[in-house]
Amino acid sequence: MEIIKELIIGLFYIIVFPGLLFLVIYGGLSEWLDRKFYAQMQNRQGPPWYQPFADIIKLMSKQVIIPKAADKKMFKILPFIAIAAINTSIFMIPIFSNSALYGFRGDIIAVIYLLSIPTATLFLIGWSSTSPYATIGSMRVLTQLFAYEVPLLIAVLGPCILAGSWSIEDVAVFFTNNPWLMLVNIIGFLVAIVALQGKLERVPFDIPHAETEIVGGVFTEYSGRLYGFMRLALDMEMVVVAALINAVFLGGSFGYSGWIGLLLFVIKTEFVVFLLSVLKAAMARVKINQMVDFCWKWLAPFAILQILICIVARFMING
Amino acid sequence: MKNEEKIKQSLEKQFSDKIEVEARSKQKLWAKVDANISHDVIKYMFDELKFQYLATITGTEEGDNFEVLYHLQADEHSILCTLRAVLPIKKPDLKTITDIIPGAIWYERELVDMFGINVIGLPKGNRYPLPDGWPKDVHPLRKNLTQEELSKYPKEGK
Amino acid sequence: MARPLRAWRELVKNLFRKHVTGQYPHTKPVIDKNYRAKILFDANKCIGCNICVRNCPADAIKIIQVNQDEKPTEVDGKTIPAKRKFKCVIDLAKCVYCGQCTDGCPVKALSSSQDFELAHFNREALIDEMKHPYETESKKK
Amino acid sequence: MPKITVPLGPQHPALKEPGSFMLSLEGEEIKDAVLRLGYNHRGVEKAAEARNYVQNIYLLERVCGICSHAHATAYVHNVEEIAQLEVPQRAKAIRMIVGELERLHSHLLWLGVAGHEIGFDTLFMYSWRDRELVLDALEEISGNRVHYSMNSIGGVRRDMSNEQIKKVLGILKTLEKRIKYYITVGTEESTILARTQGVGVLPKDEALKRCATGPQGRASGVDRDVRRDNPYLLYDKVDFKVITQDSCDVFGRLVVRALEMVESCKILKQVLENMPSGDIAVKAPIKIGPGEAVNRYEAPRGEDIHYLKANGTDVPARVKVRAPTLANFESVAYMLEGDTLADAPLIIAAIDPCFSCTDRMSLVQTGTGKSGIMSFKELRAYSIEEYKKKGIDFSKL
Repeated sequence: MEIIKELIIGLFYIIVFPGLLFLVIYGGLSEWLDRKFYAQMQNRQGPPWYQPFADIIKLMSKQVIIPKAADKKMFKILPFIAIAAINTSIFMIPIFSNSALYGFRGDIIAVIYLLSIPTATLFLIGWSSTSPYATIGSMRVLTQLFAYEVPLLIAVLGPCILAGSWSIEDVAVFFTNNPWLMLVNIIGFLVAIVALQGKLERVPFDIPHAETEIVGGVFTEYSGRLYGFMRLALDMEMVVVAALINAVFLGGSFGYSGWIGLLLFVIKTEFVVFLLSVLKAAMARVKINQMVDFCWKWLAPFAILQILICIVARFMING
Repeated sequence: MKNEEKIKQSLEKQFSDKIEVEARSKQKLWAKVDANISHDVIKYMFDELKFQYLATITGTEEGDNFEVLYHLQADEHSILCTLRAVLPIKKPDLKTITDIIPGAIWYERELVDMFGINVIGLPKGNRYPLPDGWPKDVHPLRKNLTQEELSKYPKEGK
Repeated sequence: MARPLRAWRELVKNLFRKHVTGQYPHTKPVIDKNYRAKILFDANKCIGCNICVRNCPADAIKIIQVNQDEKPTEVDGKTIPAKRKFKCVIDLAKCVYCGQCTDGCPVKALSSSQDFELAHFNREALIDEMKHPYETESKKK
Repeated sequence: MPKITVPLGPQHPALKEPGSFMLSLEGEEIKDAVLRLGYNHRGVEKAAEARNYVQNIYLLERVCGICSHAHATAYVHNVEEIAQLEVPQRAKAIRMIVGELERLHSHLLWLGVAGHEIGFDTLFMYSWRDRELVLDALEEISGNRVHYSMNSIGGVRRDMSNEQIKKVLGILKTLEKRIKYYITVGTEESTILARTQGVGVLPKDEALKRCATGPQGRASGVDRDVRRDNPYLLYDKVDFKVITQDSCDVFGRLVVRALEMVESCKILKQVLENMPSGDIAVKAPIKIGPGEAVNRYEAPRGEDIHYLKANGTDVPARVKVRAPTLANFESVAYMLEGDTLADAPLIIAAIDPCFSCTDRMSLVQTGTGKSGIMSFKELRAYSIEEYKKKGIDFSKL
């Protein structure tokens, strides 16, 4: 009986909360808010709240076309690998309270690497569909990965050094106890927001699927259900990274739990989404060489500067 | 009309009775030559008379002749000179002017496709504007090409 | 001077402005009274001069006489042939709505309206037949 | 690195119209570009030989959706020259107003498209929103948003009332503010600068050799504008500058177009404030000619040249149309080579291409001699047969 009970609880975690269902619903709503902000900033009306769900439902009912030259198994399985990786990473991030479901020492590294898996699947998707547009798209995915991943990782390390722990929970608890120290991380926060724009492949770094250059990029050959899952994965990824930023830079739930924790979580993650959409609306897409230049010449030095500041601050706290 | 007269005189001096030049209105000059010297005339105009710009090439049919109209312009006094080259339909040979002005290439391809004028020395490339499968001996802007005429040709690819 | 995020002020302002787009079938656009759309025909005015047919760039308009069978009337011993009556058929799929027919009409029997919602699933429904009252009357008889 | 050939067109999200560019890539760099045009050939020139002079105004207007007034006016100028008609001053002023409004709407459209090509959708939405003001003005003046049909042989079809003049002046005031905003954003936003500066370079001597016209040529320092050089309508009576740039790149083209909009506003104000009074049209004969005429018109995209030959009947003997895009195409292949794939859509968009103008179909099928409208079923059967020749069978779908 115990085993069955544990199994049901485990399945509940994976499928309902904080797993799949929560991510799908909150991801859809976040996508809607992002689109609504974007539309409003462009003086447009924007979609109704159910639009992302309607899109997904429509795509689920459409025919799936797999190109003859593509690797069929890879082509079919990759979207699910991306979803599984994102779903796993949410278990280590605290959501409504300051404790995560399966937090352990060093989970921040695990989360960063789990979040690289969707990017790697994007590369494989492009490569296995063999169309010229998708091939160029996947080349761009990899190039871009090497550009934004390092600044992002260094930026996230800053708060960890300050808190003196490699666990996301501990970082969140540290900032709950010392909220003023969040201001030390302001540079790191901005670096992380810009790098995330690359991770989530949005303007100005939506180079891997720049529609005016390479049609759909890596997604060119995808259609129907499989494309729907891939879009879902990107929405879920946005929620997970927003939650990560919330926990690492914005002090988690400030020790609250329950409804207030929920409210704080929603406000803070949507604030991150809002910042992301302002960046998306205010810039033009850059070229891949300019993107790499920018990440290494500007983002990475600033991230290192942040680490220096954090180390100095750490000594001052302890001293 | 001073500039127009100047160009007119220098053209008549160079090519004497082989060319007819007429200044019909302000800033517009009309000249008529035989097709075998049209290349030389254009070369002279570009080299000596400071003409720089080819607006377009128009092909027309006049009786038993094709008339190819080069619309040329000199930036200095912006006079549009229309040079008319006359060539017989039976032997429609014309020398390309892409060696003088490379921008003429699309207009000359149009002459080839639409009139069937044999442009000698035209660089190789795609057809313009007709599709690749279009019959080689059908030229849409010829006056004798009517709907009935066109229906005689077999369907593409058969 | 290159500056990043040059457009942000306008973006933030727009967050608090009313959007300019509308949802078309629910909110109708404002059509100017000068707009040229569907052509209207006044059968009582038409004299059958066919200027509109000759000048139509799209070959969309037809003027057809409807009273060939009408008998001439006799007044004071003289036979007066019946006044010729016409109907107008416009193929809305061919019409380019240039309004040349309304301009050229010497008796102003044709005019432009502002009815622009003319799309249809059925090609036959696009043939707009504007009958002369005589036709409907003679059918009733 | 192996070469990849990437097709840009005939169907591609960056090109809303059909034209094919086969790009050979080495990594991201374009090594070679092969152009193929003619997908949109509609035989307008042949069709014009079967229609009378009045019908041809509307046919030639439909050569292009954006510079419709340019083509119609150039054609009407030719007919008027042959028939020796004296067009009233007021008609000339109204033609000019519509022409300059058209230039404003075309340049705003281009700005939006360029913004979209570089992924700056906000600029696209803003400039198209403001373009709507121009379109509303045009709708009120002429009765349509794009195919104005303002011209008749010997004048214009509609007069402008004083209220309309006032309204257009009001719209110009708003537009001037907006254009200023676009100039600041376009010349200062760092991502736009990064995408446009040094991209698609066309040096002056190449531009001259390849006969570039319009903003494309003027951005390479070719100082050529028909409005100033061969003034038509009332352009010799208004004061305006011809904008040129020496940067020879896409950025230069952006600046030329943006500043040209300011000049257009200036011209419009001068004309609207000093509208000549009088008739708007003179009566035109049905039969024209014989004679021939060639006329040019500075369309928003460059110089538009029309040739007309009349033979004394009510149909023309030959109509030749050369739209500005065709003149600018020869330089595209030159500009593409050496740039990156990411730049290709922008370089192509920077000449403001209009393929339908370029390839000016009455459908004639060889073999059957049938002409007219193809039904969906016929078109489908035709396509299936075409693909069978290429070895692909779609008949089971």
